[in-house]
Amino acid sequence: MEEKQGVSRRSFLKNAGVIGGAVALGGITNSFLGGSPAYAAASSGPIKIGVVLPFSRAYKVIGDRVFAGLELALQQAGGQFKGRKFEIIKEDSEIKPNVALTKTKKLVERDKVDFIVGPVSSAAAAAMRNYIHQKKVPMIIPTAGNALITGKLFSPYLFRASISHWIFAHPMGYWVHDNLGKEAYVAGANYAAGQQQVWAFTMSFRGKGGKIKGAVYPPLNEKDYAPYLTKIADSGAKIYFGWFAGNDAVNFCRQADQFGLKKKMKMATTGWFFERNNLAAQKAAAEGWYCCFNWAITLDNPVNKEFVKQYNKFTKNDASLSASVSSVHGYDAGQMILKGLEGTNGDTNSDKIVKALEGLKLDSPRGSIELDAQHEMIQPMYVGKIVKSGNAYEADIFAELGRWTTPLLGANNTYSVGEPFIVK
Amino acid sequence: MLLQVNDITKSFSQLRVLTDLSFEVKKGELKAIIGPNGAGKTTLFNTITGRYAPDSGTILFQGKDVTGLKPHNLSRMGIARSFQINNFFSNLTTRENIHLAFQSVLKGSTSIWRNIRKEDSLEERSTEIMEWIGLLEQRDELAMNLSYGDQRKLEIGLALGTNPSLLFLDEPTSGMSRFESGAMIKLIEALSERVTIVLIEHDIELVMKVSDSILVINYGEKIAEGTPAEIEKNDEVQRVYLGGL
Amino acid sequence: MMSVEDVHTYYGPSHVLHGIDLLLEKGDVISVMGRNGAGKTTLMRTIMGLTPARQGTVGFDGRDITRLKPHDIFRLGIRLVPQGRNVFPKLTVEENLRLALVAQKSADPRSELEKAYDRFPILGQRRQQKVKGLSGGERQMLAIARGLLGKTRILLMDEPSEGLAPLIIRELHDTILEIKTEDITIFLAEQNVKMALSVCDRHYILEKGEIRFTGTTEEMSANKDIMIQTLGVSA
Amino acid sequence: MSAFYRKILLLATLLVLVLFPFGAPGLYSGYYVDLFTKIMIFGIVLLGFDILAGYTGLVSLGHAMFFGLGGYSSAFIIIHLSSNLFVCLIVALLATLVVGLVVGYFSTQTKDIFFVFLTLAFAQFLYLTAFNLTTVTGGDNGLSLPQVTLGIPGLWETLIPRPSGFYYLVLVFLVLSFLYCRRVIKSPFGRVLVGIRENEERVSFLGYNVRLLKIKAFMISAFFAAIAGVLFATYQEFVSPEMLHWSISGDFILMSVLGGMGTLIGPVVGGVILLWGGDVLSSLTENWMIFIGGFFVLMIILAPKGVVGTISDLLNTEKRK
Amino acid sequence: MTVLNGLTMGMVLVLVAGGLSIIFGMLDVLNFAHGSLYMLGGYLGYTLSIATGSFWLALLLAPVGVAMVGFFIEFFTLRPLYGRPPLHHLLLTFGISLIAQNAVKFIWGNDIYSVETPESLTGIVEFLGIAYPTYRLFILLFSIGIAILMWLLITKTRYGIVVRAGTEDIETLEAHGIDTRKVFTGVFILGSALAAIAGAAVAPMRTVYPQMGIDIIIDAFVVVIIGGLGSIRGTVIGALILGQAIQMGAVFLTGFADAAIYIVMAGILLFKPSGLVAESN
Repeated sequence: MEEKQGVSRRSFLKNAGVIGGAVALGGITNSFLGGSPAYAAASSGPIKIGVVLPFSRAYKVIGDRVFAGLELALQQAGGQFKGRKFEIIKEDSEIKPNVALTKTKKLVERDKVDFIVGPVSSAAAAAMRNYIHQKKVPMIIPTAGNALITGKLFSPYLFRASISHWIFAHPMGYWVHDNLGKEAYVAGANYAAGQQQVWAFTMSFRGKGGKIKGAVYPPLNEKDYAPYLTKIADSGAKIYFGWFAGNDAVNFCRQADQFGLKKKMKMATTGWFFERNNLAAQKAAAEGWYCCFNWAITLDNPVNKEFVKQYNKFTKNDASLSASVSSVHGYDAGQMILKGLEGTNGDTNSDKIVKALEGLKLDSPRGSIELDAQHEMIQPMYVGKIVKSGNAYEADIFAELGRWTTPLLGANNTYSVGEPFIVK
Repeated sequence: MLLQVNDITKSFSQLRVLTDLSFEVKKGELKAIIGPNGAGKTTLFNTITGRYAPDSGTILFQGKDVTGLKPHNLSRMGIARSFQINNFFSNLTTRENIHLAFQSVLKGSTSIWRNIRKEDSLEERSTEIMEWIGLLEQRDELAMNLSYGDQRKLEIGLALGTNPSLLFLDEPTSGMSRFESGAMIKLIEALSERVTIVLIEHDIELVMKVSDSILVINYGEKIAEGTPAEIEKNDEVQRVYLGGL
Repeated sequence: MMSVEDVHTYYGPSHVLHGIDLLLEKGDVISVMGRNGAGKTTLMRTIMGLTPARQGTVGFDGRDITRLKPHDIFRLGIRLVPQGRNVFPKLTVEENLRLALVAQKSADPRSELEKAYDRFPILGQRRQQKVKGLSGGERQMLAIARGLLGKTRILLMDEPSEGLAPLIIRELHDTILEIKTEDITIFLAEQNVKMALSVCDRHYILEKGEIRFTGTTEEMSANKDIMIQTLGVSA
Repeated sequence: MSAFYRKILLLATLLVLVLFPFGAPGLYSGYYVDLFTKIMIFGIVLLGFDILAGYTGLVSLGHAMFFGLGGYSSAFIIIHLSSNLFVCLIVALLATLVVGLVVGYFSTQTKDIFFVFLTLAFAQFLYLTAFNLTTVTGGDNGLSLPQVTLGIPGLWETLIPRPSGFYYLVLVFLVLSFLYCRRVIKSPFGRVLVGIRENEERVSFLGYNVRLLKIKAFMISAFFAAIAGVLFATYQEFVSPEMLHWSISGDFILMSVLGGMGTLIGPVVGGVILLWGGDVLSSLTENWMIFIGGFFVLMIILAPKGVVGTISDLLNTEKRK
Repeated sequence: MTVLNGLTMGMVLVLVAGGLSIIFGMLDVLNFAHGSLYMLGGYLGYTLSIATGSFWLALLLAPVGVAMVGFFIEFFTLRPLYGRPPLHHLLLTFGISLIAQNAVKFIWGNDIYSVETPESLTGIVEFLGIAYPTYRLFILLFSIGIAILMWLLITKTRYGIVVRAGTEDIETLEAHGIDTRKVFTGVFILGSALAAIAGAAVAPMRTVYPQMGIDIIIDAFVVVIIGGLGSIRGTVIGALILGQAIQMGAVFLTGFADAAIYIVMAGILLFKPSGLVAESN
């Protein structure tokens, strides 16, 4: 509707003969009407992919790896689709939601990108969501795990190539209950991600009759977990489940080891806690933890073996880009772009792309994965234990937990995932 | 009685600067306070004009107890002071300095809605003050660029700006040349026609000439009080003031 | 020994000293008198290098020291006993004294300290006390003792008698007379006319940054007018 | 620079700003309209901030508190009550009145660096509240908002078209803010503020209640930050604790110093330089922060009065020659 | 146990904030880059412990390296700025911290590093019915040791006298033969080394990552502010209070633990507007 109106207004102006200002005025009326500048698919010229990832500050480690994975996928396709080259435009989101949004606007309006790949932070994804929805640009999210992205914040133009916190933690609740014990102490970094992990775990763990003995939510970027570790150790629980990311994960893991927690209880967590660059720093402190993974370098399937080989070749074994789950998510994002284009036969019209991606099946290094109706990845989940392998520590995957996705939870698709889980 | 100071005492940590000091100032008189360096004159001023609160004792102004009131309250009641060390707004012009002072007694002195440039009475009165103290020609000069003598005048101009009924002047001639001092004395004499003045001054000659009564203090205690003639005869004063040995 | 020639000193834009000329010979005990704000302290600070002259020269032993840093001037043997007994209140008496020995590597700290305590026994008694608790007179003694540690050649004293009780001023007076016998040149800034006249041999009167008068004690005493005019006293 | 030329320059700037959206997307991408909207919103905060930091000399490291307060108040209003911009503004100003009075009252007890850190403490407290009260504020994931409307609630309302509609809305606010701030600094009140900056004690001896005036200045600048916060949140259709973080307060100070404190226009210029420059640089190189850091270091050493302060100094000395 | 935790955190803060406080007291400079120096200490400690194979050697050498960096910062950027308003110093050092943080990424990349706990200090010690990680106990004792060393340096040596005098009156110091510029440089170097010692010593307990400087600097500033600027005694008191506050916050303010330091700071400044050990002049 809006689009049509814009077009008719434009032609009216042209008829009136105001040719000089027509281009400019056309633009302004169009934007005045709030309509999207029609995403008329250019059928020639490069296919533009805008990347909004953190290339500075803390999450650079993730941003770089996602980017490497994405580049690898596109390079494997020869860097082009049916003669149209891929052009990647990088923007730094700095983990600041409003910066991510501004950069997205820049990519969409100035660079006229056909796809957006990004961001890492869930907050940034939430900030970008409305704009992406209005502008109708397909956006493939290679990390942000906020369960709401494919729930309350759903937009047909948003796709999650990665995984939600829910999928990570929920199956783990069942497994821990069945295999480790019935009484657990839980912990999570005090922000949405940590809270969602704990919440998803608790739902299944309790659902099976497990008992939560207590919970702590240390602040984000905590330097010293001593007070919390003391509390956990003194609780008498035999199982610990908790989740942190980045430095927090390394700090917590090492300090827990220093406080001898591993000797007192069984430790469980999920994927990003043991992202491989974290593991490189956690080292022996990580040994013996149980973890729910959607991918590990040791995962035994042919796609993964080939991926790891190609990836290492592509990055020339650069340690700062070492293969990690983020690389896989980036790689799959790239694969999704290719599949989408295949589906439309090279047409970059966003609605066509969305249609082409729906129900997509992909042979990913993590196994075979599939998009559900909410644009969430249905994916196989695994349980592994951290063991020493050579000089490094890796996950030893010993069980598969089946295929999972994020359910729609609660009435009206709104659930208070954010609520810090306080044990009564 | 315009001002009554009763038994005020003030100490800083262990150092007692004022001890049970009492005196009165009559309306219309010019009272001088003299004493050697470090006698406590400036502390006395600071205590009366609200910079410090006295440890004990009371201060009555026009019969009202004003002990421990803040400087801005005292200023609004009509007490103003100048400082021994220049204490004005160095980065503002002479005119702006005076404006700031006079503005405080205007209605809407801190209004956001008026335009300062359109306040006629402000300009008028400020011009009058600047003329009085002889700084009209230097009105657009930054205060910090004025000559020392002019700065001393500005110091007094600021105090005058608030339309006080009681004016404390802390060594208005300090550091001035003989010639400049002379002009300052004339200014003070003229001022004393209109307003009650309490003056700290080193220059005994000057003090003898202009004051109606003199209070002499040393080590924070009153050692003499009386008319200039009385004080001149007082041996104790002579000894103390000229530096004993 | 020390010459000050046509010195002009400014604080920011304000011109404080207007062409001062002075001459100090070895062993001289000289006063500079003047009212508050006349420029006495500025003169002291200019010699010490704390507020360097913008124009003119300060010479010492034939050497131009106008632009030297204060710590270099100190090393030449010029010592300032600052106005207001500027000692460090949170340091002990002994620490205040040792401070002046830090830069004098040649001096033997222990014997220097002993000498100071001999001269001012009260400081010896209070050596471990924080200066905060000292009386005004004691602080003045400390400041002077500090100025005399090591190799002192010229002692600049800025209004030492200010705010002191008469009895203490008498002590101070005696102390200065004692120093006078030790071959140390003294340059004393004072408002206390009696004090200045009784300890110094020659005097300068400073008014508004200019030297108004110079002469010996006799000449000074003979010229009461100038004292009344510039110092506001009738001694 | 004479007042006449200054006026011409200001009008010319205004004219450019008014015409700016017409150039997009013909001459340049519509993205710049967006960027300038954002910069102008910061400009509104910076104008108010200059009254406090530049004119009164009270440097607050907690100003993001009011920026975020404006943002969150409008988020709550839009989500729960009304999507009308004016309702948002009124509620945000009321909230700022309450918070500003409390914070202003206590902060003005202290001076200098203690003021800096006390305001920081208050702001961080608010930040952590927004961050940790996940159920209400969405925590670090923030809150997405529906579009804001303009008009009379209940009678007639319209969505604000983007980006140009919002651009002009913000421009109007910016111009009004500028005019008001200029009025403030030229008013008797403004003069006393300068007096407080120059010599707080003497001001109190002249009969002014310094504490009260400081609180007043604090409130005024808080109101501007809150208004900007409302505009920012409704424009981005998103609020997150980031808006309240001390680094945003730090940015305000950096922009002000860089542009020139106490010149009203200077901080805004500083905002343009940092936001625009940062945007350009961050697209060029991943290590853009090194350049920003180097720029600060050089500016502080060589031109401590900021861009506008230094330029006007240069022009003045030029004139004297 | 909780008290012990708070004590360790407090003593670590003494190490970090001690240098900041001395630098402020003497130079009147609020050094935002102090966090960066702490970070550099951590990184250098990491690299050196790998290169030399000895944590102890690294702990000794890292401060030396950072002291050199401190020298360059003081000599080339701070010197021209003495006497300027504190805000200028704050912004200058903020700029330096941006540069430092990025420079670190050039050299060490963005990864997180962990420094191995020296063999002799791994494990847990038990005493008085408390089981406490050995390394933490070491850190506690080590910081107390360094603090005592600092205290001795400040109170017993002539350099200490100079530094303490400098916090009171620079000019009089200069007039007593002390080249205060050199002293300034020396103090800045010392402060930098202290920050680096903290960074290197804490590295095996916490990790080494690019944000570690930014993460610590606000805490350090809070310590210095609530202690009363420039007072070393105040810094120690402030750090110990803050250590306990963080511990208490973690225990009692569930989900709001990080607000503890701000509550404490605001509370103290409301009653003591110039910090706990305020200078009374």
